[in-house]
Amino acid sequence: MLELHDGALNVPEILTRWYSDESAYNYGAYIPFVGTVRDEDGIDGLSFDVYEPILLSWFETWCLKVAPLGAKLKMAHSRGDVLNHESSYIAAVFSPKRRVALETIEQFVEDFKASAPIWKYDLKEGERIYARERSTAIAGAGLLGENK
Amino acid sequence: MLELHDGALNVPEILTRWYSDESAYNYGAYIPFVGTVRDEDGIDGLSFDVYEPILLSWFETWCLKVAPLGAKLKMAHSRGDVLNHESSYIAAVFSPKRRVALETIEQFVEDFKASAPIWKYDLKEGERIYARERSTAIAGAGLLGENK
Amino acid sequence: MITVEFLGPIGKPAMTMEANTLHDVAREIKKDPSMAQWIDNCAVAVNDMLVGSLDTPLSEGDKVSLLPPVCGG
Amino acid sequence: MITVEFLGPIGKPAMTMEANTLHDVAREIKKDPSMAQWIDNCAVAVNDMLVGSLDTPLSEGDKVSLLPPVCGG
Repeated sequence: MLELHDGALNVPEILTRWYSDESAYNYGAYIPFVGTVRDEDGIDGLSFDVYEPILLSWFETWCLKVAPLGAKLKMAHSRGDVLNHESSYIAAVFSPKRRVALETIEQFVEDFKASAPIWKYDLKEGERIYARERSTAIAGAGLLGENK
Repeated sequence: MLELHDGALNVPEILTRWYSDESAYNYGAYIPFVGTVRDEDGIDGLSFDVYEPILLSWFETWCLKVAPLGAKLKMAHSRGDVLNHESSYIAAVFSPKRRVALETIEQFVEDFKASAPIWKYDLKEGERIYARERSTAIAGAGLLGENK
Repeated sequence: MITVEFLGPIGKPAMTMEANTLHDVAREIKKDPSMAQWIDNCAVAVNDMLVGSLDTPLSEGDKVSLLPPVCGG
Repeated sequence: MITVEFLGPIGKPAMTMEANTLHDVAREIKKDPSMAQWIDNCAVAVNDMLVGSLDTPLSEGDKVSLLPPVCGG
């Protein structure tokens, strides 16, 4: 399940709801990863653009990839502004076994950072500034420049 | 912080309290690992013995190990009986950065399984049976047999 | 006619054009000097599927999306 | 006199004995046939610190703990 929220995530509500929703399915391990906006470089917060169609297909590909391991993924992300010390991202894995859960959460979060079609902006002195130097080109990018 | 609870853990309460307690400390990543009792092999649940003095010193050693990385650890574990689909274990890491958090939670949970002085019993047909074949000898064990 | 949309921070309004392959799209986009900073780092999707070749054929009504470098989380 | 305690599933009551090192403890414990299954897989702590050698000296009032194979979580 993938959910997008306007503004900051309600972390207790989401962690509790996911735990409760899966409580009858005999998973032995539940690992949520919660990402929170850090107060650094003088920002007031972050802001996010999300391109939902490709995010959804990326997420569904991941769900299919881990299903044979018996694992299930969930993800929540913010759209728009999220202030310092608020949370913008939760990814979670449920799995029968601990090793699968630990390996899956790591790989999923890393691929999320490299591939998910989400753009981050610093909120600073009333401006919304693209976090260009912290961003990663998606694998295969640069296509349009190939036939220079 | 290490907390021991009699019986099953109240997962929503613990996850929410820890998140809230650390919300002002500018951590960017929070990863709890939640362990839940699986209904398998005909058990009704699990039961745990905990030897607190050595568990505490093991935990404090870990806290000192990750402090230079800016990371903080928390752990909760059950004593006594925990029924199927209830949770007996939560470990969590807070860290400024995602890589440290992902690596720390994996290493901490694996060392916990190998080293923490906790003994597990299956609850089955009214009996409490030591889970011998799933248990791991602590590193350095066997000392007493050396001078046969 | 196909539509080209520019996602996230590119901040350029969608445009329509005639194009048989992504070669035609690349040629057209390079006419805009403000796009120079994005040409070499954008991924490209056709109808919301990422593609890997400029030879990708396009049909009437297709949607081409340019995805600049990402940073979720 | 020192005290030896048997943790978790060993299920043997604590005992007291005279001992100058863990060699003495090992010798004493091996007299109990029910301990045979634990001798080779138990870790040993003195005053709640895990130790690595039977030469570890013991003093009056020390507590020796035997820790059988663990399985938390």
